[in-house]
Amino acid sequence: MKYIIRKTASMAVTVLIVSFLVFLAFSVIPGDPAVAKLGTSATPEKLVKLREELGLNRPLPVRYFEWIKSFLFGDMGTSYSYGVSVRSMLAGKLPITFCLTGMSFVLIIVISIPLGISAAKYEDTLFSKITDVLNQAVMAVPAFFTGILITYAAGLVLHLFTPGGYVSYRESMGGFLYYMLFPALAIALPKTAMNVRLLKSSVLKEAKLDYVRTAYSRGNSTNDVLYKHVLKNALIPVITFLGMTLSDIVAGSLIIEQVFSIPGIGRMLITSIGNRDYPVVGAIITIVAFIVIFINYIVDILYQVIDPRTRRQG
Amino acid sequence: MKRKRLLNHKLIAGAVITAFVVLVSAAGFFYTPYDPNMMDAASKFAGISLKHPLGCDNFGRDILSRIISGSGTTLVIAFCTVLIGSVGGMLAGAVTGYFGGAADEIIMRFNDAVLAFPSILLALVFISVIGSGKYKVILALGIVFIPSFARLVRAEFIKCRSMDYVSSAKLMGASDLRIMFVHILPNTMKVMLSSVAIGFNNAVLAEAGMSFLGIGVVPPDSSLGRMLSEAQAFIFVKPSYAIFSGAMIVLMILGFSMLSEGLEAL
Amino acid sequence: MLDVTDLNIEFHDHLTPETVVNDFDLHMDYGEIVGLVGESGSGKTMSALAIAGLLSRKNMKKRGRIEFEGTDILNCPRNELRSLQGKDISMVFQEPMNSLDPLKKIGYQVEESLKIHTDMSAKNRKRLALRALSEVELPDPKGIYELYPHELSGGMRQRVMIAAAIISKPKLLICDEPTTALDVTIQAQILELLKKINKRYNTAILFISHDLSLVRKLCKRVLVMYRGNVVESGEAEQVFSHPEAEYTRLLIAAIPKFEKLRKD
Amino acid sequence: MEELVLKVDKLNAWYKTRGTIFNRGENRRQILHDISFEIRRGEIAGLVGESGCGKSTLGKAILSMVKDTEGEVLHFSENPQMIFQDPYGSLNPSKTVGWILEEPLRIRGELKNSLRDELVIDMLRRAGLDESYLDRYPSELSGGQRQRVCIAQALMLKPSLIIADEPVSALDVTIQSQIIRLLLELNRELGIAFIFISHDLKIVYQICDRVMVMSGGRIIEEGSDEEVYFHPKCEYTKKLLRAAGCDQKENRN
Repeated sequence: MKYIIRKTASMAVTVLIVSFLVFLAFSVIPGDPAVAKLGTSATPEKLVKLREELGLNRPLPVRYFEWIKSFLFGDMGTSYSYGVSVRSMLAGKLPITFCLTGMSFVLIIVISIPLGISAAKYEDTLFSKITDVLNQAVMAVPAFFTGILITYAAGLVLHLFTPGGYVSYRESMGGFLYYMLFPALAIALPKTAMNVRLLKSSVLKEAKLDYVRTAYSRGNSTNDVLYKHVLKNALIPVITFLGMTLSDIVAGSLIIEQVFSIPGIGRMLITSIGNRDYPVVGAIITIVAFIVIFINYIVDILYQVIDPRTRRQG
Repeated sequence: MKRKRLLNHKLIAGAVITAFVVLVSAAGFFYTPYDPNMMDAASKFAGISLKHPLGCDNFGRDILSRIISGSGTTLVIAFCTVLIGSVGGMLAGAVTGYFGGAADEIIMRFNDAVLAFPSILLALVFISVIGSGKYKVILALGIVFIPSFARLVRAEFIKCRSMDYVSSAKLMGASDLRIMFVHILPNTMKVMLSSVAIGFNNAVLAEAGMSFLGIGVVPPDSSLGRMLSEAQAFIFVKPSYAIFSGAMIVLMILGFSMLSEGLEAL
Repeated sequence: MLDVTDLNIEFHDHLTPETVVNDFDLHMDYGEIVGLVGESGSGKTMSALAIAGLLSRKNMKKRGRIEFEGTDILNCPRNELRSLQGKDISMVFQEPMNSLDPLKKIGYQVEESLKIHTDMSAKNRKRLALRALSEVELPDPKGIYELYPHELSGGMRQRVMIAAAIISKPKLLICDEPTTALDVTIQAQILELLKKINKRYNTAILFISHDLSLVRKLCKRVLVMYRGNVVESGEAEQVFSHPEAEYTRLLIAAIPKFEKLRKD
Repeated sequence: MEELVLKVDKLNAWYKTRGTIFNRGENRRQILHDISFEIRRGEIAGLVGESGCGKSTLGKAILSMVKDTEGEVLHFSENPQMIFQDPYGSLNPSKTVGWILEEPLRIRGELKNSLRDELVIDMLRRAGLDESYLDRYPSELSGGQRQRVCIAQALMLKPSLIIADEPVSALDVTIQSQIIRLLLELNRELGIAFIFISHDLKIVYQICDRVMVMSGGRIIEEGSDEEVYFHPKCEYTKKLLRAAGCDQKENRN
């Protein structure tokens, strides 16, 4: 319990630091939004008036707390380019990106864990050697190139889907999920390869430790030793990796959306960077940041559930 | 006593691939078969031929020449990025790891916060504030790479600072600076070397990703990521363009990652 | 009970095969305590692992016979071997820090062999586990039952290991340097404990150590190994007072003596 | 009476157990309690006790390698040195033996190059090695050879006091006695005083003039070797002696 409280406090501190940095980056560094808004029609009087209207004349910390408060209540400001609220712009796009991220995460786990375990179990066999080589190769292919290759192979050659033919989930849930399967696969493949390798080496490393010999000496079968003792220990580094991966996937999906023309927050981010639409960029970055921090928090808690050694000292 | 092997097959394969990639791109600074930006309407989408070994793109530019010069740009960016990241990270990690204390805690908390993010996303934040272009990409990625190196060097320093040889150097009256840079630093080099290789890997990946999104290098510079995004538009007519430029990225990453693993296994 | 004849073990992971155990013979009766002495690399641990049926099957060639109550441990099928391990033959290892699964509660690890070999109810298993824990003189067995290995000291962990090894009342207990990693006073306590267990259950103990003086305290019979060969065997007192092999003499001479060095 | 080289008066030491931002300072654990003793020139004092009793911490605290201490440590000699238990960690793996031995002189900026070499070779020989070791790296040496290099390095600054923290417990039995003999030789020839920290009561008896027994961060018994080994006052000392096979009856005859 103490551990959870401490981790929660630490998460809160990180949230504060990160959001302050984002606030600094997008509200202060790019220059005066009043100047940007008025453009050529700016006169000193108009600027002062607008600044007062926008609350820009107040001290920085006050502005930060105002900003974070309204952000947490869902008011993320107004887009420079479109003049509509950032919230309404994001509303329809977040679920799409979440769905993509979630799908690829599930794919990674479903493919890599059984594969990693069998690669370790059948070490020194042809199967294990083939997985080794495949892993090394697949790992080296960046997700966006995997995406292009999938577009080409599955879309243009095999006609399994129409590249660029995004199906909205409002139109057809099944069609949407089927279309999303391909970009999710593109994101998942390199990470899956990495995880298979990690799990394999982790299992093999654990299998050399003394407690495994103890387990055998009590009459456990090979499978019992693997599933009752080794696996849980071997999963500890895998959880760390999956936590890091999850935040990588979020970033990966921003790029993959571009490859498969999916109208998620990734494409919006790129467009907004191009337009220098700082409220939108800031909002997206902050949301992604909060998600990443939250994932790390969950990973920390998971550790504590799995590994009793972290409970005492933390 | 177990004798460690001096070479392993991963190290050799990684070194060969990396050497090939580096040589090809270095040669590109002096000679490419064609001017990589020379357009030639007559050879638009030309196929593979003796004249154009990898064919031509939508503007009739020679793909081989573009790949060679694009790899050069990508590698230069990766090199500078890793240089900034490793030197900055080394200094920060050495100081925080050796001295510890409150400054260390603050810097590392900040570091952890930054490290939790995918590097490409952070670089995007920078780029969106300072604008894109070759040098700005280097700056953005370089800064973004500092924390990971810092964490690594810090961990090594923490490991070393409690070693008995450091205690005995202190007993003899060696200064902190001397202990940090003469006694401890050489012992972190092995770890540094393999993480520099993996740093190249990440830098290539990040640069390619950013340029692919069109917020990395800007024309007339061309990099592999940028070419891949151009090629994606013509994947219907000319898949080989995308495949060749992508393959070059894959080759680079493969080389650096195998090199890193090979070094680690030494 | 146990009859080992002409045991040979060769490693095959290098280009030239390496013999680690050469013509090892051992006979043990019920309730006997036998010591196996040698320095690191003498093959004593390898022989013990072979007797416990724990040698991995890769890169290794084994010849000879290890007969335990009529079962040939070297060549019997895996299931038959498993039905002995943890039931009739138990083992205690050197490193109490690493020999327990860090993620499982002490209770689970102590009663694991009951779980594998009997269809006892959970309640009965727990009862026996608590009894075994108090038998190895651990304070507060109920509390320890719920703890994890990292919450115990080295000596306590070694006691837990012993409790887990004796819970199914094995006929043979193999102890591989069980006290090397522990402080002297704890060492003495563990030796006492092993003696008690031997008396109470008539458990035969194969005690492996590099420390001749420890072996002398515990064992009636002793085997001295050097580079894979048994160079001397016999009654412990006899070996100690009239060593025949040159190597045994060296070993005895290397025991630090309780006398002044500076007056020589 | 020989002159003092070290006087420790009411030394207390604490380790910080990991605190949080909220309760800093609360979590400090006392390792040493009111330790007082003196070391005279040329004497070998044994410091015995079981693991965790604070004997290593005491050795470090004497050389101000422990941060949180109270009490007085007075050195009456220059450059007291330390020899550590693990010969693998006490030599910088990226430097040659020659470099390691010269380093103390470089730090002091004391000697010219030619004299430096001479001194290095001299100390190396004293430690039982020769100049062929100068260009070797620690990884090429055995545990015993490393410990000899450590001893040579400690000798470079001509100390009058060396604290040896379990210097032989990581070595093979046969090597152990060689190193012990070397220490004894240095004590006799150079008059160096030693604090010999060990858990092995027999080895301590072999070389020490005086013995201090530690338990729970306190020195619970102190006296000449004869007093402590044959007329122990504390129950704990008796128990230790018994466990180590040093009880009187068995070994006196």
